[in-house]
Amino acid sequence: MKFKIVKVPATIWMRVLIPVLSILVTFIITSILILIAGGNPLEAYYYFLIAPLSDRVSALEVLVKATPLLLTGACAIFAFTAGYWNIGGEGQFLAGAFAATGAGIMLVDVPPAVSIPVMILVSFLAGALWALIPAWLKAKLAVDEVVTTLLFNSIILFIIAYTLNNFWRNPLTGWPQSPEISETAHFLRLIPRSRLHMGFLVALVVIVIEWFVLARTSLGLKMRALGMGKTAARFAGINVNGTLFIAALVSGGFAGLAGGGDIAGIHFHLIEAVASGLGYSGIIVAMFAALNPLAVIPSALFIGLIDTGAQGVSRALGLPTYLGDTVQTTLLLVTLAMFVLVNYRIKKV
Amino acid sequence: MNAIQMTGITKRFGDLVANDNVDFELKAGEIHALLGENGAGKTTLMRILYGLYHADEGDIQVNGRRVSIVSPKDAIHNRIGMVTQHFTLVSTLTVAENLTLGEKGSITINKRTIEQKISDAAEQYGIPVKPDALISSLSVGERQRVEILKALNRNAKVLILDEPTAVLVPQEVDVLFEVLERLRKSGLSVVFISHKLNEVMALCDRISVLRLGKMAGTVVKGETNKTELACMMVGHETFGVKRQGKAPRGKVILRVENLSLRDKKGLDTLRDVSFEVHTGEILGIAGVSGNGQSELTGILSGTIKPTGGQFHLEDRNLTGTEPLQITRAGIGRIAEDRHASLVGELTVAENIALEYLDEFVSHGVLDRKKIHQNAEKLIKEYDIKARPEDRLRTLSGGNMQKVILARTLSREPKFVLASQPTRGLDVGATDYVDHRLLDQRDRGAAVLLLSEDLDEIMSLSDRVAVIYEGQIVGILPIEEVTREKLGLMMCGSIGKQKT
Amino acid sequence: MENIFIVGLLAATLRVATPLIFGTLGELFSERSGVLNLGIEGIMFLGAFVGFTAAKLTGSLWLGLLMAIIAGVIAGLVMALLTVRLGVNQHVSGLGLTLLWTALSLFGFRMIFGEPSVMPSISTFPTISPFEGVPYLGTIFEQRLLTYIAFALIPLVGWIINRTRFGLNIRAVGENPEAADAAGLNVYRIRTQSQMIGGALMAVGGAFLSQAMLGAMSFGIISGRGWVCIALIIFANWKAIGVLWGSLLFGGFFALQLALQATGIKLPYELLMTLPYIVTILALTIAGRNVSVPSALLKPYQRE
Amino acid sequence: APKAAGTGGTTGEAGKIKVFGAFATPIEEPWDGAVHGALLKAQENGLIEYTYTENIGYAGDMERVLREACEQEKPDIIVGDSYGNEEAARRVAADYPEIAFAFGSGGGPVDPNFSVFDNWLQEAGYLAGMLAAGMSESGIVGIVAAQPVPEVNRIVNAFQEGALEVNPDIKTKISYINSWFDPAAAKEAALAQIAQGADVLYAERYGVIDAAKEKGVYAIGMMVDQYEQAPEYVLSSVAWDWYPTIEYLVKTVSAGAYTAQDLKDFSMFAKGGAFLAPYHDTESKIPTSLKDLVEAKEEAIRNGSFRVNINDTAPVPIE
Ligand SMILES: Nc1ncnc2c1ncn2[C@@H]1O[C@H](COP(=O)(O)OP(=O)(O)OP(=O)(O)O)[C@@H](O)[C@H]1O
Ligand SMILES: Nc1ncnc2c1ncn2[C@@H]1O[C@H](COP(=O)(O)OP(=O)(O)OP(=O)(O)O)[C@@H](O)[C@H]1O
Ligand SMILES: [Mg+2]
Ligand SMILES: [Mg+2]
Repeated sequence: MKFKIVKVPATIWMRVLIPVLSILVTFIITSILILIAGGNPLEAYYYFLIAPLSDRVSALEVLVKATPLLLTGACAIFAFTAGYWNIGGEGQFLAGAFAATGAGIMLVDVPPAVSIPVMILVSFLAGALWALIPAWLKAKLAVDEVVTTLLFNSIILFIIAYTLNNFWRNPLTGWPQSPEISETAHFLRLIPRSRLHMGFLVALVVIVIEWFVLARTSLGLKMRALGMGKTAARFAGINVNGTLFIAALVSGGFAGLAGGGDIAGIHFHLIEAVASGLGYSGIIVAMFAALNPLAVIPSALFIGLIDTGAQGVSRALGLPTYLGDTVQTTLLLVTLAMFVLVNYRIKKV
Repeated sequence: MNAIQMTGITKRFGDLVANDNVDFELKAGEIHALLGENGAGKTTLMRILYGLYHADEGDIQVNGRRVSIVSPKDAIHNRIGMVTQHFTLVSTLTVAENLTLGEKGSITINKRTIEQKISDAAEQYGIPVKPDALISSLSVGERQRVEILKALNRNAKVLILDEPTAVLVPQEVDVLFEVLERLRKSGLSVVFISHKLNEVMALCDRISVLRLGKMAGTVVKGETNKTELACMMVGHETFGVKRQGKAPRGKVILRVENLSLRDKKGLDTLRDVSFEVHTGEILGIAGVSGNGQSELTGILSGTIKPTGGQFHLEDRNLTGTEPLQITRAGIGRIAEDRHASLVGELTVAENIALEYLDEFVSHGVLDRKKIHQNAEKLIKEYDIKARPEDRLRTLSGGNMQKVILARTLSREPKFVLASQPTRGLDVGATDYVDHRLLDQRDRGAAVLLLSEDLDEIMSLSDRVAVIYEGQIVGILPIEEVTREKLGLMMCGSIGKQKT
Repeated sequence: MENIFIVGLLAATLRVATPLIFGTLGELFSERSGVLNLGIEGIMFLGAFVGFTAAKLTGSLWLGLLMAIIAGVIAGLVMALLTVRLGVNQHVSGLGLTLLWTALSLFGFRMIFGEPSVMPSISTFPTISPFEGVPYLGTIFEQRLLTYIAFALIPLVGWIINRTRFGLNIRAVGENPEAADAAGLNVYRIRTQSQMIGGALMAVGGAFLSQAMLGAMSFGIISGRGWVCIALIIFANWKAIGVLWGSLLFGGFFALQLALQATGIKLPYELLMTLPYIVTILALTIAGRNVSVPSALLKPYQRE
Repeated sequence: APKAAGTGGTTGEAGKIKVFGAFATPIEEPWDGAVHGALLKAQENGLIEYTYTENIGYAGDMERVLREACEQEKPDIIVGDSYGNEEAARRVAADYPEIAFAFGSGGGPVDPNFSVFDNWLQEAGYLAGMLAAGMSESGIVGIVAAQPVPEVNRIVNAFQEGALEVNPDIKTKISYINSWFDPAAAKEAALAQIAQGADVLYAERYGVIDAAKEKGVYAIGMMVDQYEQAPEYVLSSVAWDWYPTIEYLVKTVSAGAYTAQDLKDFSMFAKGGAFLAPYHDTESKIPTSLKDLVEAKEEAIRNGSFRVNINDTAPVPIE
């Protein structure tokens, strides 16, 4: 008897079950590691998935964690939809953070009603600006954007290091850390005694706008056409370079917003490590959401949750923090594989 | 014993049953035609035989033995070869490398040796190829020869050809038929998919007709005729376009002056191309593929910028403008490659709206109702077998072409650029397209028809130009045109300039 | 003084280039077969960890290197499982695997070595000096065997890709998997093999750092060198010989920046460090129009 | 002020002081490693009960981790490194006045509960500079550091002053790798200095000693006694011992006498918080006259007759 793998589109039920299945599979895979490290897998999973939601502080922290991910996820989706592989979310995040810090330092004695919109605008523009050169090189000279955006991530990091080491060195500590931004430039807190700030709402608004633009506007249709068939899009009279440019710049702007939001809502000053991979995580968030803007919300919350849980596990069980990272990434990859695997059945031939 | 025996083959794509309990047999040493409308399931059936698709049900016997074919590797192992409609050659590799691909053998590859081997094989089968040429530098006809040689080189006993003549000019078709005849004599069995009944009647021993995924029947050539076949395929009998006299020729719409194009390698692909197209006429451009037709189409479509010369629509100079200006000026374009002018992942309705998007938008927001209604209307009008929200890639070639016609012709353009508009279409669809083009002419539009199909050129055109090596070698009124004359001009043997 | 400066610079360039060459050649196998492997940073880290740990535990550097290679092969296999067999998005799989291999290595390090206050170390691969005693050359070419292997691999990989049947298969599946499939090649298998070879090379690149450069293992050991390889492969236009120029250029700039600092010239060293990146972009801009990216890169192959 | 141990529900069993460590980097990083090491030792000695979270990073997680720790673990003392997370730590401390916070910081203490500490290694650095200059034959000494931050600057400045005292003609080279942890880059920087004539290296970062070992020149370690890395080549190390700090913290907290303060003194020679590590295997290679000179200076520092300058500004190489 022979078996063969056949493709059968998954039922809705299977799709709903993906997260559960993925968690189960991940549990089985990673239990071995937890046991090696001398922990109890069940307990570990409690801290991973449930504990972060079991009290107010942690549950709100999941939202805090998800805030930049929503935006960097939106960044990846906007570019990828138009077939522009922007891997530069990290750098654009940094650009946004950099500019927001500069603006925030200068915005003294300005009422929040003015300074907060300025912060938002400046972050967006800075992110867009940092996306400009790779986009221009792509449009005009057909230079591959994967590599230019990736390289631009490193370049801005060095520029920030230079600025922090020379101009913004913190006068109090002498560390490469910018002076604090002005109080009036701080994002408003949404819930007292928590770090949840209005950046979260900004992110939600951005995502709804993004969904609307991609699904319902002519720009969105042009971008989708471009992403799916460049030659055909050009043939149909779509301005390929112009559309690509808009996609790249707005995408960069979203990542810039994430960076600016983290400065104005969380850090209030700039340090080199402010992005720490949030830009790259956005790509993961976007792919998890299958490039559907609205799906970014659960996707970012989910990654925010396991991100938050990862540190809880290691503290609660005294296991190396890397265990949390390992479980988290395994879960990510297993879930992605599940999306594909639910479409297959084993059949006798 | 049959070389191939397929029994009870069923293949579903989602809800669509592409092959419905199909039986098909191929005798050793015969050339067997597979006929059917666009979307009848011919390609699907053969892809199953070659292991590119897996049948949901049914089984396959080769020389009386039941076999399992789950990949081309298995098919090759069973000495089956296939030349697919879209060639499966690696364009960055040379002919010899492509032919060596998939062979077992020494670890290293010596260019000389394999090239020599390929030359020998080419000679043996009488199929001339240049072993060291890059595939990307070959014409369509040459690529097809490489594909056939590839199959033979792997000792194929059964050769499947999916619409091989759709891309060939008459002379090349003759060459292909000679080759196939010779190969049959040496024992090869051939499955020949085509829409051209003339060809089928000329070449094949038996003919099977698929209709809506089911096998409608198999007949022996001597016992049938074209009318019967057409009836089996589509249910009605008459075909062929009859031009209703000659429409009054009016003023010049399109004026092309000394267009030239030099490609990246510095080769002149177009040289001083000049002609005019008037209202109410169809100017046909005949030529062997690869003589500059694609480039000319590209320039007139706005996707390629010429390096010299210009073209005017009425009095407007459109040289070097973008597709947007071209369409807005009143040029309707039917491109030679439908896959490059439609976005497969978008819906039918979106594809139709794409070219005139600004009309379906208010304040930047899509008017989805209008897009849908427009698609519904055109689907009805142009008899497209699809729903507005279907993804375009799920349509058959004929229906894709109809989408393009609907999108383009519904705008009533002043000038219609039709490049290979019926390539790969079944008789019914070809008829349909041809009639639509004539409608355009009669409506008073100027039509430029580029085609490699001489029958089509001769039956539709008011004047015929011939393009050879990037130059217009002559323009003749239809009354002076004969097949022989055109054939000679297309080979560059005679050149004659006349308007 | 100038001679010393240049000799030191050249020697450093060859050293710095070594892990980049391994990594980029690994990426070359991967990408020529049609898979962008962003897991490179993680695989290099894994290689550094496994190589070091195995060498420490067995006492044999070569055994360590062998284990690193095996780890790299496994990492390549996992990448292939996800991206080749299942067709999961290559960007995400790569980024995810980078995180996974890094975390897993660090986890393993803790499990094996605990939390030492002084990092465990091993003695490194020794340097060899074919021009011993020759002025300048003696110093410049006082390098480790792995450095020589790296440079020797460049023509070898070029030969494999361009002159062997396996290389032809890789090029075919990377350019047109449909055609390769129709020709009877097993696209999945060839891509998987390319991933495995690529993973092995990347792992050796990492192991070079822990086993030859440092004799120690630590969390910052790769520090973005994998991402540099991603840039270099494009700089190299997916050709083995280009890897040579790219890694020498990058290595050269990195070494120059450190050498200039050591001379005491006051320089904005942070900005100097952007130079190799900017030069890479400039080089791409100049070469931009005729890049020969494998046509099927990023596209998972699914039959039917 | 934080209350004494055992008076509330906050303390662990046997009335032991509960300490929570919050580290931005993995504890393999030398600075955090030194603090972590001392805390582990204190736990072994039965002084404290200790839990920690490492690798918190700088992307905004520190505040959450601290708050969660305060809410869930209710420790008596929280220890951590606040560089890059300075404000987060101070904000949380302000919300939990009953917990003693002691953070590595360049800033000052804040009443009632936020104490600061740092590695004040300029004294050991000065001695190391003397040793380096005395051992250099080429007259060129190299320094490879991460970034010019005050903690590093004051050691490097003291190191240079010490070197000048022994050899007024000494030259120095300073290189930064612009990263806290890139051993391969540190090694390359060191090799570049060696290539340009440096024959004694101050290894502010990991990777430098490897270069010294490979090229057969001397190196001086950092943070902990690093002689094991290359017994033949590590002359000594500029070492930090955080144990006195935690000892003092535990004492004041359990006595209910804790106040916010700068714990600087506990990281200096006077209270045994810093020292120049033993010469170990290189002892025999160091001229007695040099050893005497270093020893005399060490004594002078201890008895207060010599004070090492604290100079936080970015050091300029001596040319
Ligand atoms: N991969 C696929 N996915 C979904 N539908 C498909 C696929 N391949 C073919 N079909 C559908 O199956 C039907 C049969 O297609 P097939 O290509 O076999 O037709 P055909 O007879 O070769 O037509 P043509 O004359 O246009 O080449 C069509 O409706 C087509 O749209
Ligand atoms: N469309 C597909 N999507 C996902 N996986 C596939 C697909 N097609 C094939 N596979 C996987 O590949 C396997 C069959 O592929 P193939 O026959 O080409 O390789 P193989 O003979 O199994 O190779 P090997 O012998 O090296 O294992 C299936 O078992 C399945 O796991
Ligand atoms: Mg077909
Ligand atoms: Mg067809």
